[in-house]
This record gives sequence, structure tokens and C-alpha cells, in this order.
Amino acid sequence: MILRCETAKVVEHREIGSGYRYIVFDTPKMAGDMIPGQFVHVKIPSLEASALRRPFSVFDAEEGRVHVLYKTVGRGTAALNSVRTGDSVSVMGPLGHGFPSQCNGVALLVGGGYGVAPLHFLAKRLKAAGHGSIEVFIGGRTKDDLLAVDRFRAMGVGVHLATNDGSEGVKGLVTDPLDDELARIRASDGKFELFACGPDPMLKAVAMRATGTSSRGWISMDRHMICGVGACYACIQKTVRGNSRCCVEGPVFRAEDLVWE
Amino acid sequence: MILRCETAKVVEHREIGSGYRYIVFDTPKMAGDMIPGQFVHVKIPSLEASALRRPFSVFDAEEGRVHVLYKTVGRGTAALNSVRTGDSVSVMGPLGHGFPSQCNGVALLVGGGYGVAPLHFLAKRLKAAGHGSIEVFIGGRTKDDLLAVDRFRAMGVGVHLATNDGSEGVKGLVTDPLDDELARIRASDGKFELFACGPDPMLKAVAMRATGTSSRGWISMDRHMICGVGACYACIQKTVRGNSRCCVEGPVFRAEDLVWE
Amino acid sequence: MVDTSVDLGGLDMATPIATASGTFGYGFEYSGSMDYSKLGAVTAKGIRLDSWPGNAMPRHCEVPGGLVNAIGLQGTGIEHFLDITVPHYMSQIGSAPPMIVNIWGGSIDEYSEVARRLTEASATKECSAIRAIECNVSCPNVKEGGHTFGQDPKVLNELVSAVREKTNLPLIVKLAPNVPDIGVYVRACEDGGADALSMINTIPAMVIDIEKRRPVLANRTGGLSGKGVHPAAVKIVYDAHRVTKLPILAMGGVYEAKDAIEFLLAGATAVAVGTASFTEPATAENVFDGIVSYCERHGFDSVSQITGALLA
Amino acid sequence: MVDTSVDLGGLDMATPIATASGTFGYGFEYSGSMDYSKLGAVTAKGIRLDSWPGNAMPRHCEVPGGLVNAIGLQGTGIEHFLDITVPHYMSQIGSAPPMIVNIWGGSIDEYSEVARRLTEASATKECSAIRAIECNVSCPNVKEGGHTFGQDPKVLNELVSAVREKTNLPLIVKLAPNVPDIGVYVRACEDGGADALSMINTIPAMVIDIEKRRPVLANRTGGLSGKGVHPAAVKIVYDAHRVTKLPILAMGGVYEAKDAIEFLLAGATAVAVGTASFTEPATAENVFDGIVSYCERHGFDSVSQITGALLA
Ligand SMILES: Cc1cc2nc3c(=O)[nH]c(=O)nc-3n(C[C@H](O)[C@H](O)[C@H](O)COP(=O)(O)OP(=O)(O)OC[C@H]3O[C@@H](n4cnc5c(N)ncnc54)[C@H](O)[C@@H]3O)c2cc1C
Ligand SMILES: Cc1cc2nc3c(=O)[nH]c(=O)nc-3n(C[C@H](O)[C@H](O)[C@H](O)COP(=O)(O)OP(=O)(O)OC[C@H]3O[C@@H](n4cnc5c(N)ncnc54)[C@H](O)[C@@H]3O)c2cc1C
Ligand SMILES: Cc1cc2nc3c(=O)[nH]c(=O)nc-3n(C[C@H](O)[C@H](O)[C@H](O)COP(=O)(O)O)c2cc1C
Ligand SMILES: Cc1cc2nc3c(=O)[nH]c(=O)nc-3n(C[C@H](O)[C@H](O)[C@H](O)COP(=O)(O)O)c2cc1C
Ligand code: FES
Ligand code: FES
Repeated sequence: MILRCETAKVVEHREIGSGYRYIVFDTPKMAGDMIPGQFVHVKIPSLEASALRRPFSVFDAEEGRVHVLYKTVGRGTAALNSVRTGDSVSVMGPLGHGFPSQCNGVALLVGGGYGVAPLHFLAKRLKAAGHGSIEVFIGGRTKDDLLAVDRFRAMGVGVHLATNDGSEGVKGLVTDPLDDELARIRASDGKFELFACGPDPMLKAVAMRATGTSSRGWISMDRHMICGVGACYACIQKTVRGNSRCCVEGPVFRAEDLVWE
Repeated sequence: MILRCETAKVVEHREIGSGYRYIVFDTPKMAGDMIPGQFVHVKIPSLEASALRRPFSVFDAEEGRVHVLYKTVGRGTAALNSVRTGDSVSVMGPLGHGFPSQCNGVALLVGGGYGVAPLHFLAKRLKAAGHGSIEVFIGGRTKDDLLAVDRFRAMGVGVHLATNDGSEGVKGLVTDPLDDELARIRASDGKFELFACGPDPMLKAVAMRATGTSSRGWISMDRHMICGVGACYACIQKTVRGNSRCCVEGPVFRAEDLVWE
Repeated sequence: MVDTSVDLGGLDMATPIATASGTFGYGFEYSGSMDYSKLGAVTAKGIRLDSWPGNAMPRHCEVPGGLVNAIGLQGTGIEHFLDITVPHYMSQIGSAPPMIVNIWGGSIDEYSEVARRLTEASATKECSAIRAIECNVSCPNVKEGGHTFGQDPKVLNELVSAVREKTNLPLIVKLAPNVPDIGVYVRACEDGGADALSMINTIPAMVIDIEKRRPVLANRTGGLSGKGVHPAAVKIVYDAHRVTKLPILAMGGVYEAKDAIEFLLAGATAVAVGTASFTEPATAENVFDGIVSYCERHGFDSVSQITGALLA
Repeated sequence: MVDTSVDLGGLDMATPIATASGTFGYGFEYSGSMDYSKLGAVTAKGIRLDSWPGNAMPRHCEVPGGLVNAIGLQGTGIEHFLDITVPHYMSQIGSAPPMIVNIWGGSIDEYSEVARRLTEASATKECSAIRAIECNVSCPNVKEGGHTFGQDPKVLNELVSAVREKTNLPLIVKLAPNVPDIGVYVRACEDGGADALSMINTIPAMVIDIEKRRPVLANRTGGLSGKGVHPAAVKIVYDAHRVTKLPILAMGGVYEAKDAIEFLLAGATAVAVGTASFTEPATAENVFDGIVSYCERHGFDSVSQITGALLA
């Protein structure tokens, strides 16, 4: 894997529900190297020269293109909104340590909000590798935050939804349907691995369900970044090895390595 | 005259020859107060919040609108290029000390580059006030820098042109045709007043032709500004009264008051 | 209703917003383009005993995030200031906000004498707007005065003591940002009898025209102000507030209410708007409105409750 | 052909462009995304004797014109640095540029010991990339070290002298910007036997989240870097150059060739790219190319001719 900084043409960019957008970059040099869980670091064109890049997980990578699903939360993502098809954007990647490419037992993917992005890419790759049993658990405040549901269904992945307000799926936390599934698997002495990406409390809850068991948990951490390549030490997550950089030692960590504060 | 800060809609904006543009602001509150030689201070929308305003002479003011003719020279004027009809722009004005509203004898207007802007407004007002004899002398490096020539002609003003490269009018300095005219007037014992706006060397040359004579010279100085209202003391021109602020004591000064370095 | 009044070391301000010296002329230049009722004070441009020509042109240069200036304290001297300028300010602005007069000089005696005359004049009707003195000991742009007195804590202390003797007006001392430890200077002011502190003055800076191979400013160097200096200013105010009970008038890159509230939370009692006014004369008004709505949103009855109200 | 080599107090640099400590990791992290042949040196992240965890999160905040950071000098200690990091750098980067090692510590002894071990190691093949030491006496983000040694000229002089005794590598001392008079610190370094100076480190700064009423950074305060600090940095380099013959490695807001050339004209011998690399890893390359074309355009045969070449 070679780190690259590519000037990418935007080939698609559209809204996909309230507050979320989908953007596709033409990045022939890096797209083929992408592993699920890795991310790209994007220079937002209309921000001033001193503005930092913004990191985004890879939602999909195929045919020389990198797909990103993003939520507009601040000035950077707001500025990204106004990028148009045909515009050039500087994209760095592949970055970070992704998910493993295989899975032992049922793959349980747990995501919240834009956290489904790397899980989508992961599900696709596991499917392509012939891995049969994949269940995805998607949570959100309301049904608008449940993303890519159709894409998962189209892949033939079992989809379980939960919303805080009950506007779709189970009313409650995404761990509710997850715990039901875990109970089922345990009852049948099945094997599983957990893959999670989303807000910290969700990640912690998922990690707790993996640590101390024989099953592995893979947790993708979202930490505020500067460089994205391991050079600045801004993006720290406490782990059993000390202060680890999410951008190179992560974003995907083994659940049992994480130290929660 | 009350200083105002108006949110103005752009009602017209177009290129008028290489490097020059014409923009019209809808400023019903200030337009009627404008005096030739005064200027507006414009906040350029797409620049960052900390960018300073840019000052522009009033080319014309009528029917609640302020007209500006500008040259693209740096990042502010470049950013102004991309303002579109219908956009809102914050405009401050009327600012500065303009030309007198009457003239004793032949009005000799001498301008270079965008310096014709206040002279155009002046000619229009003098005409409206019934002043008959107005001659305008317009100089530039090349014929592309000779602006608003047709507008002056349409008003019935005598137009004299000079370019450094001889691509239009007299080959030489604008003071060449001016000196011919001065000789003619002096020969007939006529009276005249000089009104000038343009690059410093031109202004100095014109000022020299007024000082020490019984004729008055009115020189509009272009000094790099911050506030435009007399509050910062950035825009200094040496005068017989000491360091004067171009934005309030000028931009129009009496020729004999100016001290040249 | 939020109580917006604050007490800046004896200067009663109806709102916590002032204008910063040198960026708002003598208080009247912006009349017409702003609502003065939202200003708790205006600070006049630096004044000394005699008139002073200031520096040669060019005197400023726009830079990313702000401005580098070397105006050099041009001014007409105290006489003209008291006879003409202040009365003009009072007549131009209906119910004119109290004026803080920023002073400087080439010697401690000069500072003292200017302070004495201001104090005397402030008792007259024509100059009754004069309500506080701000000693500028931190202007980077004039060799003969300003920062030479502010760099050495001992000299600073002498200066403040001397001025203190000559005035019963609230005495504010304006400090420079380019120091390793603001505490040392704060103590020098406290010991000298200052009533309040203001900070920051501009940060010494320089811009070079690489094509001409010359400094852009005629004075070669200048002072950096504006948006970009704000995080540095907040730090200095925070440090100063931790070591003194003196109220602080904070300035440096205030463009919106958020910037001012950061200063208040860091420990400022009032906030001055400087460079931002040049781009948007309504900045002070907007900042005031934003502070009031912040108080409402956060349940503060008075602006003064925000001062130093960082949570632990 | 322009001669781009410069001599930074005994450190031979093939180009006048270095990377700034803490903004370029240990030199290898950006491999693949840039052309190392245009770098005259890389500066490693601050290293001390033992490993150090750095500050809590969050460690940075974007601000207009740059960045406020309080990384807090996280690092693995000299042992790991010499055994693993430097050899890795040398193997990862074909014809690796010379490395300047930025050091810090909690005591003068610690600085000296780190310097001694670096010097020793630099003689070995595995660590032969180590070619200079940069003493960081100006990090605003760690109480125990860094700026405590740089604030007092006497202590600074002792530190430099002590380190000097332990090393024959080119010794660069990195100074803080927040001082009234850089000359005092320059002399302390000169007298202590420094070979070169580097400046500026970040400017102490603070950002407050007004909704949470808490500092944004876990460390409360941090250091400001990036575009916005450039005019302040140029002034400091200019001031330093006027009082010393020591070569200066200048940094602070270099984003394009123009910024670097300002530093050179102000008196710098070489220039480091810091925060800009985060946004655009190719900054150093672009700056190098721009300097070469500037030399051609202005008739300079060598980059070193630009140093201090302001016209009168
Ligand atoms: C490895 C990684 C992968 C990511 N993948 C995606 C993705 O696929 N889709 C997506 O929409 N977003 C993703 N993010 C988050 C995304 O980077 C941030 O939302 C974005 O940088 C915010 O920029 P902004 O300028 O809009 O917000 P800002 O104005 O910078 O900030 C808005 C708010 O968001 C916070 N914030 C900013 N950056 C981050 C961050 N990186 N992590 C947490 N909080 C932050 C700020 O502190 C602030 O409170 C990812 C982040 C990381 C680290
Ligand atoms: C009273 C007054 C009236 C003016 N009227 C007009 C007008 O009618 N039409 C017009 O096109 N321009 C006019 N100007 C000049 C105009 O304000 C500048 O061209 C403009 O501000 C440049 O902005 P910029 O960001 O494009 O250039 P910048 O990037 O700021 O600067 C480009 C170059 O121009 C110089 N410069 C910037 N501002 C000025 C200035 N005000 N005077 C001299 N040099 C400057 C800079 O030093 C630099 O070298 C007037 C200026 C004044 C003071
Ligand atoms: C053009 C200009 C002139 C100034 N003149 C003075 C002055 O006369 N006296 C003074 O104490 N400070 C002066 N200052 C400093 C400001 O009062 C203020 O301290 C500084 O600009 C920081 O605030 P800001 O970033 O909001 O502008 C001046 C600043 C500018 C930009
Ligand atoms: C994230 C970050 C980490 C830094 N770490 C160090 C460090 O370890 N040692 C040091 O001397 N300077 C450190 N600095 C300061 C830089 O080397 C440089 O002096 C400063 O950032 C100014 O340059 P710039 O504006 O180009 O970034 C750090 C700066 C940043 C932004
Ligand atoms: S973002 Fe720089 S080390 Fe991770
Ligand atoms: S531009 Fe401020 S006084 Fe003229």
C-alpha cells in the first residue's frame, strides 16, 4: 500500500436524505488499494489555504473510484456540499489500518449514522470473498439516520434497525437487536465477530460485548485528526499499548486493546 | 451628507474591455447624496471576514444607484469579478471630499485608467448645472486603458486622447494634448480649472500646471485605505497642513495644498 | 432583561463593548453607520502632549486573518484634542458613550502631564465625556514612546505610579502580547495603582515585498491585529485573569459575539472591537446583541456573571 | 543552475527547505506522497530521554489562519528512537535527507544526556542520518520542560552551554516568539556556543467552547501555528538576524514560496515548512521550486545570496 495524494475529479455528488450526501471521487491510483475501514483525507476546495483536510471512511471502492457518504456537521462538510461534478479535489489515501479481510463465524456489523460507511465496504468485500453470514445492525436517532439500508439488503445481508424515537425498526438502542442476535448465536454455540463504527458510546457498548469472550471485536474509532498519516499525534485513543494514533494504528482497533475513559 | 452602510443589490455587472469592469449597485439611501469625487467603500462578499473593504470612486449616481468602473489588479478586485447580478454587497458611502460643484472657466478634466471614473460623474454634473465648456484628457498605456470615451463624447464633452504606445490618440503623455489646450486658453486670456484623477506622476504633472497660477487645480488622490471614514489614519497625503487623510480631507485636494515627495 | 452594565475599575459602562484605540478614530467618524447606544465606551486614538506626524506611507498591509499597521500614532496633541476633538465628539453623538482616552509619550513626565490635563478637562462640561485613561505602553510602531515603557516591569511600574499621582480617573494600562509571562507586567501595574488592564496591543510583525526586496511598510515593521491574533489574545487574558483581581478590557480579533464571549469566559470584564470595525462598522452592535442572547440562552442575569465563568 | 545548498551552522543542506519539528513525524510518514530530494533536512518530532504520553485529547483545534495544538510532545524516548525510528527512516526513504533531531527534557541534565546519546549514535551507520540537534526550549504545551528553559536568558545560556559540551553536532536552539526582545535570547545562545538558531515555535494560544464553557483543548491552552503567524515570525527573524551572525532556520506559516523568500530576505539561511504540510504534503516541494525560480528571475546564483538581501 502506497500513500498517495491524488487530484481527483468528482464524478458524482448528491444528497441522500436529510443532512447526508454521497460523493464519488475518480482516484484511479489509490482506489484499487483500498481496504474496508480505511479512509481518505480530503482537502476541501473552497476553504482557505490553511484549512485542514477532513477524513472520511471509504463507503465503496471500485473501478478506480472512491465513494464517500458524509454528514454535514460543520464548516468543512458544509463547504464540501458546494463541490460540483467535474470539480477537482485533492484526496490522500489509502489511510489507516482497516478491518481484517476474513471473519470467523457470523459477521455482525454494527453502525450508527455515517458509521455504516466502512461497514458497507466491509460487507461487500466479505460477500465477494464468499463469506455467507453477515448481519448488519444500524442505529440512529430517527429513521433519517438509517443509511444505506437498501444497499445492504440488495447484497443479501440481514438488516436490523433501531431508532431512539421508534420511527423505524426497534425503538431503542442498536444493541437491543444485537443482543437478541448474540443470544441466538450463543444458544446455538455459534461463532461470531463484531465490526463496529459509529458514536463512542455505541462503540464502547459493542466493544464490551466482545472483550473477555473468545470472539473478536473490531472497532473503528472516529478521532479528530490533523495529518491523517501518523505524523502529528493529534488523533489519540488510549489502548493497552499506550496512546495510539487512530490514523495509523487505527482507525480499526481490536476491541480488547481499547482503554475506555 | 450622512454616512451609511447599505446592503446593496448588484443590478448590473459586466466587462468593459480588457481588465476593466462596470458594476452598478442599488443603493437608494446614499445614491442621491453622492458628489463627484466621492467614493464608496465596498465589502467584497467572497473574501474572508477579516478582509478589508475596497474603495471605488463613483462613476455615476442616479435613480438610487451607484455606478463603479473598476480595474482588476489584485485579489479583492478579482474576487469582485465573481459577484453576480442579484447578489448583495455591503457598500459604505458617500465618503470623502469631492470636487467643487461649479467651475470658473473651461473645465479641464485629466484622467488616466480608472481615474476617469470620478471625472465622468463630474462632467455629468457640470453639464447638468449648465456648464458649457468641458474638455477631458484621457491617457493610458495603450488604447485599452482609454475608458468611457464614448460616454464623454455622448455628453458633448471635448475628448483628447493620449497613449504611451500611440495605439490611439496622441503618442505620449496625457499632458501633451493638455499643454496644447492650456496654451490655447492662455493665448486667448481664458480662464480654466483643472480636475485630475489617475496615477501619481500624472497628478503631480497636472498639479504643477495649476499651482502658482490664478487657476485652481483639483487633484483626486488614490491612497491605500483601511477605514475610508477618517478613523485609522492609514491613507495619508502630505499637504501644507501636514499629514492629511485622503479619505476625509481628500480624496480631492486643492493642487496648491499638496506636498510632493 | 439581562443587565449589561459592567464596572471596569471605576468606569461604568452600560454595555461590555468598547472600541479599541486607533481603530475608531476619535469616536465620531462612524456616526451614521452605527448605533452608539450599544457601546459601553469608545476609546480615542492615542494622544500625546504635542502633535505628532506619525509614520511615512505606506502604513498598512492586509494579511491573511488581519492587518499589519504602522500608523505611528499620528495626532494633533492634547490641546487640540481637548479644545476641538472631545467637544466635537460630544456634540456629534447624541448621548455619547463615555470616552477612554488612550495616551502615550516620550517620557514618564509626558504621560503624567497628559493624564493631568485630561483629568482637569474631564471636570468641565465640554470634555465631560472623558471618563478613563488608557496608558499605551505597548505600541510597537514608535521608537520614542510606547513599548519602551512597557517592556521593563520596573519602568512600567514607575510610569503607572507617576500617572496615578496625576489622575483620579479610572486608570487602565494597555499591555503588549509579546512577553513570556504577562503576570510580571500585571503586578507592575497593580503595584503602580492601575484600576484596570487592557490587552492585547498588536503583535510585532513584518511583511516583505519579495519582488521589490523591501519591507511593505515604510516603517519596515508594524503590528499585527485582527481575526488571526484572537487565540493568542484569549490566552493572555486568561493568564492575566488568573493572577489579578483587576478588571480586564480584552481585545484582539473580535469579529463576532463568540469571540467576545471567549474573552469574557477567560476573565475579561469588557471587550473592545478593533480591526473588525474597519470591515464591518456594525461589529460592536452585533457583538453586543450576541452577548445578550448568549446570556439569555445560558441563564445569566447579567453580563458580569460571564467573567471568568469557565466550568471546572 | 542555481546553487541551492546552504550551510546551517555546519549542517550541509542540499536545499534550504526543512520540515518543522512535530509536523512531519519522524520523517518517513509522508513517504509516497512527496519528493524527498527537495528537502535539505527533516526535523524529527521532539524527543526526550524516556517515553512521554503527551497530553489528553482533544489536542488540537482549527482556527482561522491555522491551528492551535497541544500535542504535548508524545514520544517513545531516545532508546526506541535510536534503535527503531532512525534506522526505519533511513531504510524507508531512499537517500534520506539529513535529520535534525529536536530534543527536550525536564532538566538540563536530561537535555545533555539526550544530546550525548544522539551524538554517539550519529557516528554509527544505522543512525548516520542524524546530523544536527535542535534544542526545543520553547514548547508552550508541557509544563515540565520546554519553555521553562527558554524564558530566562540565564537558564537558557546554561542549558546551551551544557548541551554544547556533550555534542559536536551542529547545535540549533529553537526560540519562542513571545518575548519583548529576541536579542537577549539570541545572545544567550551565542554565548552558550550554539551553531544556529531556529524560530519561531508556536505562539501560546487558547480556544474556548462558549457553549460548553470549557477550553477546547484538554490541556486548556496550546500553541498557534500556520498562515496567521507568518508576519509575526518574519519580524522576529528580522530582529534576530540584525543582532547575530548565527544562521537562522526560520519557520512559521510557510505555505508558498513567497513566505519562505520573505524569511530569507529577512535574514534566514534556511526555512522550515510546518503546519502547511498537513493540508498539502507537497508544500515543501512547491516552496523549493518557487525559490529556485525566484533566484533565476532575480539573478541570484545561489540561494544563500538571498539571506538578508533586503535593499536599503
Ligand atoms: C477515520 C475517520 C473516518 C470518518 N468517516 C466519516 C464518514 O465516512 N462520513 C462522515 O460524514 N464523517 C466521517 N468522519 C467525521 C468527519 O471527518 C467530520 O465530520 C468532519 O471532519 C467534520 O468537519 P467539519 O468541518 O464539517 O466540522 P467542524 O466544523 O470541523 O467541526 C464540527 C464539529 O465536529 C467535530 N469534529 C470535527 N472533526 C471531527 C472528527 N474527525 N471526529 C469527531 N468529531 C469531529 C468538531 O469538533 C466540531 O464539534 C470520519 C472521521 C474520522 C476520523
Ligand atoms: C479614493 C479611491 C478611489 C478609487 N477608485 C477606484 C475606481 O474607481 N476604480 C478602480 O478600479 N479602482 C479604484 N481605486 C483603487 C482600488 O481601491 C484598488 O485597486 C483596490 O483596492 C485594489 O484591491 P485588490 O484587492 O484588487 O488589490 P490588492 O491585492 O489589495 O493590491 C494589489 C495592488 O494594488 C495596491 N493597492 C491596493 N489598494 C490600493 C489603493 N487603494 N490605492 C493604490 N494602490 C492600491 C496594492 O498595494 C497592491 O500592490 C480607488 C482607490 C481609492 C483610494
Ligand atoms: C490601525 C490601528 C491603529 C491602532 N492604534 C492604536 C493606538 O493609537 N493606541 C493603542 O493603544 N492601540 C492601537 N491599536 C491597537 C488596537 O487598539 C488593538 O489593541 C489591536 O488592534 C488588537 O485588537 P483587534 O485585533 O481587534 O484590532 C491600533 C490598531 C490598529 C489596527
Ligand atoms: C502539531 C504540532 C506539533 C509540534 N511539535 C513540535 C515539537 O515537538 N517540537 C518543536 O520544537 N516544535 C513543535 N511544533 C512547532 C513547529 O515546529 C513550528 O515551530 C511551528 O508550528 C511554526 O511553524 P508553522 O506555522 O509552519 O507550523 C509543533 C507544531 C505543531 C503544529
Ligand atoms: S492525525 Fe496526525 S497522527 Fe493521526
Ligand atoms: S482610510 Fe482610515 S483614515 Fe483614511
